[in-house]
Amino acid sequence: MTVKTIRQALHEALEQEMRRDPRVVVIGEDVSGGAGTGGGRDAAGGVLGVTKGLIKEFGEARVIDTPITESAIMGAAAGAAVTGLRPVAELMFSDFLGVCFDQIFNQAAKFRYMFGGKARTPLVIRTMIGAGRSAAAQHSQSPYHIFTSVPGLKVVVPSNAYDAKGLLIQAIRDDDPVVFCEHKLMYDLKTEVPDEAYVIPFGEANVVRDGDDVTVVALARMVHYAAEAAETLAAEGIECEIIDPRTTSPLDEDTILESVERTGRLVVVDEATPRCGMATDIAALVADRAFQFLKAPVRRVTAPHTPVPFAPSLEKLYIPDPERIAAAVRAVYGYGR
Amino acid sequence: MTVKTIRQALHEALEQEMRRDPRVVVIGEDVSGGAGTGGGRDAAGGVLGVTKGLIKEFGEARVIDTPITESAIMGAAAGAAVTGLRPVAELMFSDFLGVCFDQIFNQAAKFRYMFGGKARTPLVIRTMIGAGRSAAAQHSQSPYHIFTSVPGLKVVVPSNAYDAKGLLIQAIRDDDPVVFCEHKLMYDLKTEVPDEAYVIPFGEANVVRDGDDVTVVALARMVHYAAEAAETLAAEGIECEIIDPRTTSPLDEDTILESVERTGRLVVVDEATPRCGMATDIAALVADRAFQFLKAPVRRVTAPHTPVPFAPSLEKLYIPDPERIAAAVRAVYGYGR
Amino acid sequence: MLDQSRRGPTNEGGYVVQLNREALIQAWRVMTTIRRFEERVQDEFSKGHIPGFVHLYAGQEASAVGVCTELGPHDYIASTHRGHGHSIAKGCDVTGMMAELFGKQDGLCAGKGGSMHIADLDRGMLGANGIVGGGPPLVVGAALTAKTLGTGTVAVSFTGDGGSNQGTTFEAMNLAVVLQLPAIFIFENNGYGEYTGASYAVGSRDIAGRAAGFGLPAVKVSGDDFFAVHEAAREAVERARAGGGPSVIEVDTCRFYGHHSGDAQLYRGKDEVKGLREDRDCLKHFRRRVTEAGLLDHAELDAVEAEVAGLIERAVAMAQAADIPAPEALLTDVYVSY
Amino acid sequence: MLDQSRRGPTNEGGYVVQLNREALIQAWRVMTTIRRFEERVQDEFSKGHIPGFVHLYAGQEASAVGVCTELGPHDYIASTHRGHGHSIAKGCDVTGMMAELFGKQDGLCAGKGGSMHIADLDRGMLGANGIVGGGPPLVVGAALTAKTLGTGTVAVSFTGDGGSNQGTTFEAMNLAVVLQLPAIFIFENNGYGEYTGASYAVGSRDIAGRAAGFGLPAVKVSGDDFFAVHEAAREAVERARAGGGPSVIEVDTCRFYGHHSGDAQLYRGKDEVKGLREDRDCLKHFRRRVTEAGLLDHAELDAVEAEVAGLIERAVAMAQAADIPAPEALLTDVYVSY
Ligand SMILES: Cc1ncc(C[n+]2csc(CCOP(=O)(O)OP(=O)(O)O)c2C)c(N)n1
Ligand SMILES: Cc1ncc(C[n+]2csc(CCOP(=O)(O)OP(=O)(O)O)c2C)c(N)n1
Ligand SMILES: [Mg+2]
Ligand SMILES: [Mg+2]
Repeated sequence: MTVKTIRQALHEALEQEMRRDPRVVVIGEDVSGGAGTGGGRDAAGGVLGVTKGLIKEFGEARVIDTPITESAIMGAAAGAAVTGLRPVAELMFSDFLGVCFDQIFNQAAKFRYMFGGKARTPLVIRTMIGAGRSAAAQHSQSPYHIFTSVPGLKVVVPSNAYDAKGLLIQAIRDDDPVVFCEHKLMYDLKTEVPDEAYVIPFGEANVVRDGDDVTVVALARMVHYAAEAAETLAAEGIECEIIDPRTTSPLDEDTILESVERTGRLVVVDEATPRCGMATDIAALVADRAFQFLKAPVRRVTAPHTPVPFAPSLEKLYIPDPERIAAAVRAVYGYGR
Repeated sequence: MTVKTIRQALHEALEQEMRRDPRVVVIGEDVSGGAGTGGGRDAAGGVLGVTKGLIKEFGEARVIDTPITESAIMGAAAGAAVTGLRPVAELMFSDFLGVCFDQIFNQAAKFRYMFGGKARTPLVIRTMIGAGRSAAAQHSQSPYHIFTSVPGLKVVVPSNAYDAKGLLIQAIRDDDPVVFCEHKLMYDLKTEVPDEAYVIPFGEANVVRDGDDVTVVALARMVHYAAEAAETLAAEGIECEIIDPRTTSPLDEDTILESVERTGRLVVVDEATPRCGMATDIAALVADRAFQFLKAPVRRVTAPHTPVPFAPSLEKLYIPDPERIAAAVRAVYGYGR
Repeated sequence: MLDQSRRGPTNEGGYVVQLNREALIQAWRVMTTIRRFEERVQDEFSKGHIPGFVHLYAGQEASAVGVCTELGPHDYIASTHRGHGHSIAKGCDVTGMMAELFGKQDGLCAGKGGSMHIADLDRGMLGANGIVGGGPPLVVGAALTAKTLGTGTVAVSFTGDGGSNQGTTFEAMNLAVVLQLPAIFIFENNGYGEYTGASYAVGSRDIAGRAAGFGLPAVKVSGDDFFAVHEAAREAVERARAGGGPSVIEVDTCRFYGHHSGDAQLYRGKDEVKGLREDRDCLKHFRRRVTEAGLLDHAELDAVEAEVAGLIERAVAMAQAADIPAPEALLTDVYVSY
Repeated sequence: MLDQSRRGPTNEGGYVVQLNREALIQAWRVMTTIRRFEERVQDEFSKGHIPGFVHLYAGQEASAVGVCTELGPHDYIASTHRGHGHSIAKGCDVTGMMAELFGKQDGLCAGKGGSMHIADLDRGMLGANGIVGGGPPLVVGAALTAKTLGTGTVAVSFTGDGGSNQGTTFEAMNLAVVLQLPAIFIFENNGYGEYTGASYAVGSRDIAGRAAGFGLPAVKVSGDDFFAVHEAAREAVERARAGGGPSVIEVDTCRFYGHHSGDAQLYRGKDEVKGLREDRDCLKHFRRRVTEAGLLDHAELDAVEAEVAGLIERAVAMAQAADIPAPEALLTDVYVSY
């Protein structure tokens, strides 16, 4: 057991699964880098270094650099998955889903159903989400709500290195297409991570903090902001129960519902845009199935209904922060008292 | 004032706006049809005949047939819109968004914000939604939730011919990009439609039926199923207030909230899939802003979390029907009594 | 893998006899099966027995069969919305196909896919596709599997003239070239994409020429001539199996029906279809070639036709008799596990 | 429209003097402005004064300027993530650009877009683009506007070698050919798409050859030579304005910095950049050509450089001094009305 960053945890998961199963291949733009250059291969290892070094051990047959051609990458990965490989395809930024979404949502996600249960599509799509790097409107989005809405896809949104490794290994061993979302600001985040391979089952939320006053469901990077807010609130005598769903599809509805049955109060924190998103999804779930326990309005803390602005000063206002989360919790906590 | 089908109403809207403004052009696959064939032009007029005949009056310069090339169609329409035309682009089936989504959500929708308010993108994307034609998994979807979640887009989901004409004219005159969703089973639906041009402002819901017991928000074709259910329920002494939002972005929140303030009970009916959809969006809105008035759980009647099946017997089970809507209303009405 | 025993003695020379008697009879059987299948589907569709949309392949048989004759059970193909012919040529069960079109539980896809999603992975059929241009990237993937696992198989995409203009198709060709994959892209140019002429929608002189620019061998053959298609396919498949990378074949063909059943075909020239059926029927052409060359005689060919007629008859009867899917089927097969 | 008075007497012949003195000095001024701008941005970026990512254009100046010299204020261009050079060449205000990179309210996009989204519609600059392949379809649209309204303008897309493999780019070329639009597709082949060589990612021999297959004139020119780029652009623009349809120009060029500022450039050969700066500097090349031909002298060129240095200096000072956007700006400009 050693302390590792999310980057290391992801790399380790890939490395261990590629050793374990020769059918696992990595494909994408610059997953090794340097193809056809004077500097030679492995010049990149992904734009953030997650796949760096894999080509040395597994060679170009299994660490496949491609042109800039997302539709062909996702389609090739989907086609390879139904014919015997277990591809881990990289969609560098989730914002690029617009140039390849068909292969993901109409092809890979629907094969099994359209073909009457005959297809298996063990495909993992690793992709980057998140604002906070001044990467502006086309490199900062978190469209996991779009993937989550697609029947046939599974969606993972890890918040720490331990989960990242176990969930990625599960994704690779899973027989369904999985969209694995990595937050661009969290790659260097460290936690204790076992050296050996292990899996974290999908659909099992992680209760990050226990509390009886207000349930706070938070995703990805927001889990950490929620935890910060919880500290402040604890000092004020408000105890938050923080739930990190870890996967949005399948969603661990029971853990969320049981918590709200106890607290009667819910705040959902989501870095993504507010309309038809995960925050509305979870709020609607609770407004239906835990209504009788609800003591206060279900509040959502999300980004505004705007593209992600470039200026750091504006981007800071765009992203939900511990203060806004705390304010929402206070309002919900104080409601009706 | 004559009775017209939705098809006729849409055609009339296009014809009148094209006469009124030479910058309005129609572009898409087979919007006229017959290009480069022995049979000659206007062989199609759109797969469902909405644009039939336009080329006779406006010529090829303004009724533009394209190859099968959705990314280029949407991109060309977006690029034309910011440079002086007011294109009405056709995305034959909304299911095809996967091959052109980037030009819609990263380009057209974000120009104005990314460019600091300097751009205007008067673009209309007409597209077909809906199950019920045994068109199977890739020709039956209703992904308006995806469009609605995108800041910068406006989304229209008309339920009758009167609204269809007024909303399409508004869409064409609107200076923002609009996704106009037409349900493939409703083109022959008739209502009284004024012969002259008129607009219906976006963000103004239509209260289809008044009632004090349960609020039912329904979209597109579901408005009619909700009305059927309401008839049955009225006979049982349950009065539904049916709200047709007509546009999902902007959404007329006030009309929905005011109704729930009176009824205290809400059922949302949406033909689309259940996760991160319009049903969750509206349920979450009410669970936050009308919580104190809620007397029962907010129920959602939607399609299941599955692709659309081909077999008519299964497709019938897939689509929400008046019986399921009535059952949900009864449950909500009976709750706590 | 191609069963070599099906090859005729090479010293006979000339491509007509690259296939021996058995192979020729099999090709005739498959082409005839496709033609009768489609004629019957048209018939059942107009009677309202088949729901949804059907896009018929009649007229293009030589393309699917000319190519698939060179493919073994472990080779893959991906098809289009007009997928019945490719499916039959790749060995899909005709009865299961018919049942699928009828939306029945015994259908090849348990009634969940229908005409536009017919698939049979066990037969190497990766699926018809409702998305124009959806198939080529998938074929790159099947070819990637073949190369990575060293299976020696090839993957073939069938795409139309309309689909040749789709970005996904262009990307697939480039990626196949970059990775030097055993992928073959067949472009069936039947002159139309829906109601628009290929001469309008394909900006370049032709599809093969445009494809050649991508850096892969591209030829254009007549789809009226089974043997021309077969010979081009044979070369492309051999090249692919030998590690020679991807190829393109443009097949100049024609469809005898509308874009979909029920299409009024206003875009057709006067008597166009009549002319096509007279002059460009690949079945007639095949019959003439093999009988004139003395490879097969009319009696043999007629016998096969009779056989096939019975097969289709039984398929329809079984499809009609079959049960509709159980209600539970609505919710199954979305995930392997969830 | 191109200001004809900027043309040199045609009887002088030879393309070098297709441009008169004023035009040559202007070209030099713009190329120098781009070079100094990028050098300074690199500097400010490494000091941490510029947030986000910047992709520098230094080394490729002759491409943007060679092409834009032929464009008037009402012609349109669409650019890429590497958009500073194109923006300056199309006449965007350098101070506003610098302020944008700094994320300030006075920025060309009010600080909301940043380097990857710099745009100025009043100058015919349709925007840098964060999506590789995002620009070409937009240019088809701008060209469609020109043709439909008969404005006589043209639209130009700048795309990289990497972007040449994107499906959207292929589709845009085909649609421009089909509709015979005044669109010009420039492919700046700087040898790399991020950290991958163009020789690997472009499956065909070259980009121009592949494009030619689409049915439009495609030429390949050296981006080291402003005059070669300009001459090719002149022909393409004249053809487009005359209704002759779209063209492609592949510009063989090189970038002096990494893919983005901060790129370790492990993919570069030893001393590669050093060699490029020595042998393939389009500014040096321009200076040599015009001085040897006696069209301009060193003093004139130096004077322009001094001017430009001052301009950049002031731009940075103003950008630094400018205010950050007001908090309310977060929520404005999403819609014209909502
Ligand atoms: C992405 C996409 N765009 C449009 C359509 C609608 N559509 C279905 S078939 C077809 C024509 C295809 O033409 P072609 O590729 O020549 O195949 P053919 O029908 O001639 O066999 C079109 C436009 C679709 N299914 N998918
Ligand atoms: C659709 C998409 N895929 C990938 C990227 C990431 N990316 C940004 S620039 C770039 C390389 C582009 O190469 P090229 O087109 O040659 O332009 P250059 O950087 O050389 O100017 C890549 C892969 C992106 N921004 N958009
Ligand atoms: Mg065709
Ligand atoms: Mg490049």
